[in-house]
Amino acid sequence: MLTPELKILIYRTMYQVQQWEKKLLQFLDDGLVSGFYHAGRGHEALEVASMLALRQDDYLLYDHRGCGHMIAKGMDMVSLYGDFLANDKGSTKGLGAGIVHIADPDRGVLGQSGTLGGGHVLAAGAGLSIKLRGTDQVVVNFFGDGAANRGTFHEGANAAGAWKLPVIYIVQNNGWAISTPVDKVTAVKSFAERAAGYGMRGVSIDGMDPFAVYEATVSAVEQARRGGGPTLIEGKVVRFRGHFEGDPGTYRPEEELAQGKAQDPVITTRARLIAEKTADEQQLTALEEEVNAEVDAAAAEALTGTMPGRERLAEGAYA
Amino acid sequence: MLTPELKILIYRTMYQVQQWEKKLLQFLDDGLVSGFYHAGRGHEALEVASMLALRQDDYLLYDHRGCGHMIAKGMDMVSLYGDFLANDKGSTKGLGAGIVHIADPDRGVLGQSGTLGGGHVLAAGAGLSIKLRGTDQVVVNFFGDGAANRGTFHEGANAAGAWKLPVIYIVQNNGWAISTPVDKVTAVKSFAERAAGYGMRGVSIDGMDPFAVYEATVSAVEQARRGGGPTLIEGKVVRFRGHFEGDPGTYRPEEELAQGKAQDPVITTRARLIAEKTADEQQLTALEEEVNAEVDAAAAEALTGTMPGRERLAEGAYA
Amino acid sequence: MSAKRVISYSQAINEAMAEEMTRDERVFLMGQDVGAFGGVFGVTAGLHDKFGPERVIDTPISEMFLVGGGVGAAITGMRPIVELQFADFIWNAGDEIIGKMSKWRYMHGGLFDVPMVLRLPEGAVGGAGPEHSTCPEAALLSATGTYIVVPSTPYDAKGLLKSAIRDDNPVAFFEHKGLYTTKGEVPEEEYTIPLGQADIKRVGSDVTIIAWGRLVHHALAAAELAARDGIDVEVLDPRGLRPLDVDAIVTTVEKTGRVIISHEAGQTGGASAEVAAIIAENCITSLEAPIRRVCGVDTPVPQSVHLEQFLIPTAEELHVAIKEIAAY
Amino acid sequence: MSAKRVISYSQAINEAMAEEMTRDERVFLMGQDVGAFGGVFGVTAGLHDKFGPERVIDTPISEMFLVGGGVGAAITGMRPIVELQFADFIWNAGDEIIGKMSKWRYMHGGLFDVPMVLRLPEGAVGGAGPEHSTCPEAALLSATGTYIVVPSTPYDAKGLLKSAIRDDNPVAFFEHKGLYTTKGEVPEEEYTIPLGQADIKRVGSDVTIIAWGRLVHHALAAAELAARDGIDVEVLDPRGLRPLDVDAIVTTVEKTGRVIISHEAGQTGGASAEVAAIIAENCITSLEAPIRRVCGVDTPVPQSVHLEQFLIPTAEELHVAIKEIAAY
Ligand SMILES: Cc1ncc(C[n+]2csc(CCOP(=O)(O)OP(=O)(O)O)c2C)c(N)n1
Ligand SMILES: Cc1ncc(C[n+]2csc(CCOP(=O)(O)OP(=O)(O)O)c2C)c(N)n1
Ligand SMILES: [Mg+2]
Ligand SMILES: [Mg+2]
Repeated sequence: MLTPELKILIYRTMYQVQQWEKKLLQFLDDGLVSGFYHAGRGHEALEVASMLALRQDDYLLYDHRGCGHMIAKGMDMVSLYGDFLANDKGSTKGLGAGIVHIADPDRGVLGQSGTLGGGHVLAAGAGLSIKLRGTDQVVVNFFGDGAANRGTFHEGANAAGAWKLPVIYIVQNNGWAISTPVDKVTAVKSFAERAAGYGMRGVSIDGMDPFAVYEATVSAVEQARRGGGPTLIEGKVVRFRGHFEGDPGTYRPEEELAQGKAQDPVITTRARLIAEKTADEQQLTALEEEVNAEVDAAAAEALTGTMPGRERLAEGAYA
Repeated sequence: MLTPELKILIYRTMYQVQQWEKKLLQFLDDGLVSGFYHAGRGHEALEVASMLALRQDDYLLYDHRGCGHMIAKGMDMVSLYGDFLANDKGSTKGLGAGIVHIADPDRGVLGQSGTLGGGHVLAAGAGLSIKLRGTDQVVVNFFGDGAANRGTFHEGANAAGAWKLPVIYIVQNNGWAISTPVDKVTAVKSFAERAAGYGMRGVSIDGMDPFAVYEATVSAVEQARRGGGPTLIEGKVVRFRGHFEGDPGTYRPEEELAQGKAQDPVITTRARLIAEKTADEQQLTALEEEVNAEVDAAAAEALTGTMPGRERLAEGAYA
Repeated sequence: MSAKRVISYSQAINEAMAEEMTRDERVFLMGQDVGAFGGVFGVTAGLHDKFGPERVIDTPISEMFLVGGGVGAAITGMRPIVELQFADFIWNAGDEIIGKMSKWRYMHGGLFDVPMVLRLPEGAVGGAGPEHSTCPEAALLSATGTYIVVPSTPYDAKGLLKSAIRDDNPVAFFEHKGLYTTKGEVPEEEYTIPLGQADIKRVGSDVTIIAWGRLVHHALAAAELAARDGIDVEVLDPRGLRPLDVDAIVTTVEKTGRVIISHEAGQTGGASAEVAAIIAENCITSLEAPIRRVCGVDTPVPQSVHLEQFLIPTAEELHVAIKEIAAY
Repeated sequence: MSAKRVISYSQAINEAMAEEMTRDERVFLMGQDVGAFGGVFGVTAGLHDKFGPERVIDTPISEMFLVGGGVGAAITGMRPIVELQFADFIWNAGDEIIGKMSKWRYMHGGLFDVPMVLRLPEGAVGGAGPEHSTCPEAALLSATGTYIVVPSTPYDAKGLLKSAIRDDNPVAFFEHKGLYTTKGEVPEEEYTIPLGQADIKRVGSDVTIIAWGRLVHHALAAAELAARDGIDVEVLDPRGLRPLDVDAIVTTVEKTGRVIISHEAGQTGGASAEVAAIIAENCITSLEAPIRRVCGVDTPVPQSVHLEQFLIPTAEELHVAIKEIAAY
C-alpha cells in the first residue's frame, strides 16, 4: 500500500539515485572513472519504485542504464562507486569500471548481461529455479526498448508464460536505442501488446510516475508470488542525457527532449508530495540534506579504495 | 480465384505429393535412402495450396517436414528423389540424403535451415532484398509449432513488421514437436495471436482444407505485393506419421491420431470435388493414374543416377 | 573395479545423471524431448519416470533459453544439466554459452558460481547433415571460462560426467553419437574421474597418437595395424580439453618423439592445433619427426551418408600416417 | 601509389564502402546506428547522406536478423555489408554465421553464392568489458565456409575491404577498434589487395614475429627495441586467417628459424595455435628454437581499464621474448 511513509521513501530513494549519479558524473569529469556510463537520469521513477515493491530475497537483472534499481534494492552506495572507480571497495573488488557488472547476491542483485537482452532468458531461468525450489520469490528483468527486439525475449517470455514462472519483465521504453528511434525499428506501438502472445499480462504505464510504477509492480509481484505467472510492464520514460556520457545526442529533436525534461520525475514527485500534503518543504529539504551527506560520505569512502594489482586479472574465472 | 481448374490442380498436386512420398518411403524401406525423413503426410493441403498461390519468382524457405511445398513450387520430382538417393540426379548433385537441403534458384526454392527456425530471419532478409530491388515478389517461410518458439522468429517478424516486408510466415501447427505437445511448451493457444505484437496480420485456419489455405495465402500475397507487409498464417494440421521414419510415436494418444487421420486432406478434398461436382470420379481416377505414372517415371529416372565420388566432398564450400 | 559389468556409453551417461540426481536434489535436467520420450538418442530414458517432470523437463525449441535459463537457475541455487539435442546447437546459444555461462562468474567478481553441465551429442553419424554432425569443441576452447570434457568410453563417460555435475564450474560435455552403443566395463560401485586427467589408452614406445572422442577407437585400431608392422603405438586420450593435461602430453612426446594428433572436427582451427602448439613450445627438442595432424576434412559435413564417411579419419589413414612418421 | 595521402584506418574503411557502393548498386550496409549517426565508432559517417536510408539501414538490436537477414538478402541478389556493433556479438548470431552464412552455399550444392561482408569491430579498448572487447577470430576459424580478414593498417584495411565486398564468398572482416584513429598512407587511386596474401611489415633475418591486427604494431615496436640489441626481426602480417598464406609463413620460418606468434586474443585455442601447428607440420626442421606464443591472457577481458591493459601483449613483452628466442 502506498502509505505516506512509503511515498516519502520512494521520493527519498529517487533523490538519492539522482544525487548518487550526479556525483558519479563528477568523478567522470574528474577523470577518476574511465569507460562508459549510461546515465539513468529521467528513469528514476521506474527504476526505484518498482524495486521498492520487492523483498530483499527477490532477484534483479538490470541493464546498462543507470543504477537506480540497485540502490533501491538496497545496495551500498560505496560498493557502487567502488565498482566505477575500479577499486577494492567495489562489489566486484576492482574488476569493474564503466558499464560495470555490479552484483550483490545477498540482495538478489544477480548482475548484468552486457550483450543487451541476455537477461531475458536468465530471468526465465531464475524463475524456473524459484519454481523448482518452491519459494515465493520473484525476479525482475530490466531492459530497454532496443533490447526488447532481441530474440532472447521471445524465448524467455515464452518459457515464462508457458510455465507460469514468477518473472516480471520491465521495459524502460525511452523511445531511443542510442540514435535509433523506436518506431523506425519496431513493429508495434507499445511493447505491452506483445505480452498476450506469451500468455502474459501486459501493462503500459507512465514510467515517470513512481506511484503508478509502484502499484503496477505490486500487482505483478502478487500475481507472480501466487503462481499466476509473468507480467510485462512497459514504463514510458525519458532519457535526459546522451546514450552514454560523451554522446552529444545531436540526433534528438530539441523539443522532444525539452518536453521530456519538463516531466522530471524527481521534481514532479517532490511537488506532488507537497501538493498532496504528504510532506512539507522543510521536511523534504531536511531529507535531501541527509541524503546529500550520505552520498558525500559514500563517495569519500569509495575514494579511499585501492586499485588491484595485475594479479586480479586472473582471479575468479574459475571456482 | 478458386476456379474449378485450380481446385483440380490443387487436388492433383496434393495427390502427387502423397504418391511421391509413398514411393520415397518405399525407397527408405528398400534401404536405398539413408538418413532421416520427416514425412509430410497430413500436411499436404497446407504445403500445396499455399504454394499454388505464388508465382515462380516468389521465394520459398521450408523446413524438414515433407516436400509438398517444393513439388507445388514446380520442382522436378526427379531432382527431389535424386537428393534423397544422394546421386547426381538430385538438385544438389549428390550432396543430399535424409533431411536434404533441396534447392532450386530458378523456382525460388531457397533451401532449408537444418537448425529449426533459421529461416525466420533469412525470410526477413529476402523480404528486405525484394524491397531494395523494388520487385513485387514475396517470400514464404514454413515452420512448425516447435520452431515457432525460436528467438529468430521474434527478430525476423519484428523487422518484417517494422519495415512492411513482403514475408508470409506459415506455421504448420501439428500440435507436436517430436514428442512434445505444443501446450506444454507454448504460452499461447494460437500462434496467430503473436502476430499483433509485430504489427502483422495473423490468421488461424484449418490447414487440412486446401481451399481455405489457398484463399488465406492469396490474401496474404496481395497484401505483401502492394507493400502492406507481412502476414502470419497458422494452419492447423495433423502429423500422420512419426516425427521421422523410425519413430514409433508411442507418446501420441491413439484417439487423437485417429481423429486426425479421419480428416485426411487428400481424401476429403477428393470427396469434396465430387460432391461439389467440380469433377467426377472417372476424371479423378484418370488424373490419379496420370500422376502415378509420372511418379513412377520420376522414380525410375532418379534411380539411374550415379553416386558422386569422394571428390564431391570438397566441392562447393567456396565460390 | 571389482564387478565386471559391461554397459553402453549411453547407459553410462544415464547412470551418472541418475546417481547425481539422487545424491543432490539441486540437480535437474532439461532439454528437448528428454522427458517421457527419453531423449532423441535414448540417453535420458527412465529419468522422467524416476524423478518426475519437475526434475526432467521437456523444453521449447529455444536454445538460448535452454542455456541462458540454465545460467539463471545455476546462479540462484540449482545445478542444471542442459541437453542440447545436437552439439552443433551451441551456435544457437553462442552468447549464452560464451558470454553468460562462461563469463558470469568472472565478470561479477567471482560472486556467483555457475555449476551447470551442457550435454552435447556430437559427431557425424548416419547423415544428419552440416548442422547436426560437427564436433565443435574448438570454438569453446577459444573462449575461456567453461571446462571441456570429451569421453571416449563408457567408463570415462560415467566417471567424468559425475565429476562434471559436481564441479562448481560450467562444463561442456561432448558425447559422441557414434559411441552411444559402444559397450565397456563400468563397475557397479560409485567412482568419479577428475576432470583434466589424460588417460593412456594404449602404452607404446615408437609413435604417439593423441586423440579424443570417437577417434580414440580409430587410433586404437590403427595401433593394432601398426603393431603388425612392428611399430609400437601409444594412444593418449586427453579426455577433455580444459583443463588440459599438458604434463601427460609432454611426457608421451618425450617418450616417443613422434606424434600424431587426430580428431574428427575439421583440421583447420581444430583443437589439435592447440595440442600441436603446446608441443612445439614445450618439448619440440624431443621430436624426431614433424608433428602430424590427421583430422576431419575442412568442409561442412555433407548430408549424404555416402560422402559423410570420407570426412572422418579412418584407422587405415592413421595407419599410413603412423608408418610415415615412424620412418621419418 | 603516387599521391602521398595520409588517412585514418577508420576513414579507409569508410572510403572502401563508399567506393564499392558507388560501383555496385547491389551493395548496401546495415547495422545498429550506422545511418545518420555514422556508427558508434564513426566509421560509417557520411554514407547515409550519400546513399540514403535504403542503402544505409539502421536496424533493430537483433543480431540474428542482422546476419541471417544478410544471408537472405545475399542469396537473392544483394551484396550486404553487415556491421555488428562489436565483434563479440558474433556469438549472438552464432548459428546465422556458422550454420547459415558459412554453409548455405555448400549445403545447397553450390547453387547459391553468399556474397556478404560482416564488419566486426574487435579488441580491448577503453574498458568496454568482457562482452565488448574480444578478438574472436579463432571461433570462426574452427568452422569452414567464411573468409577471415584482419587488417592492421589503413592501406590494408581499404584494399582488403574492397576485395572482401567484391568476393562472392562471405567474409568476416575484423577491424581493431584501437586502430580506428591510426593514420597511414593510402593512395587516391583505386586499388585492391587480394585476400589471403600475407605482407612482410618489416624485413629481418634473425627472428620472425607473425602477428595480426593491433599486435602488428606492438611487434614493429618490439622489433625496433630488438634492433638496438642487434637482433634483426622480421614481422609477418598474414592480414587474415582464411585463406591463410601458408607459403609466406613457411618462407619466413625457413629464413629466420625462430618464430614468435602474437595476437591479442587469449592464447589457449587462439589462432596462433593453427599457425604453430602449420609450422610444426611443414618446416619444423628449419626451427632453431621452440615456437613461442605471446598472446592475450586466458581470462575474460575485465571492465576496468586499469586491468585491461595487463591483458594485451606489449612491445616490451615481445622484446623479452625476442631476446630469449634469439639466444636459444
Ligand atoms: C546484443 C547487443 N547488441 C548491441 C549492443 C550495443 N548497444 C549497447 S546499448 C545499445 C542501445 C540500447 O537501447 P535500449 O535497449 O533502448 O536501452 P537505452 O540505452 O535506451 O536505455 C546498443 C545498441 C549490445 N550491448 N548488445
Ligand atoms: C534449433 C534446433 N533445435 C532442435 C532441433 C531438433 N529438432 C528437429 S525437428 C524437431 C521438432 C520440430 O517440431 P516442429 O517445429 O513442430 O515441426 P514438426 O516436426 O512438427 O513438423 C526438433 C526439436 C533442430 N533441428 N534445430
Ligand atoms: Mg531505449
Ligand atoms: Mg510440430
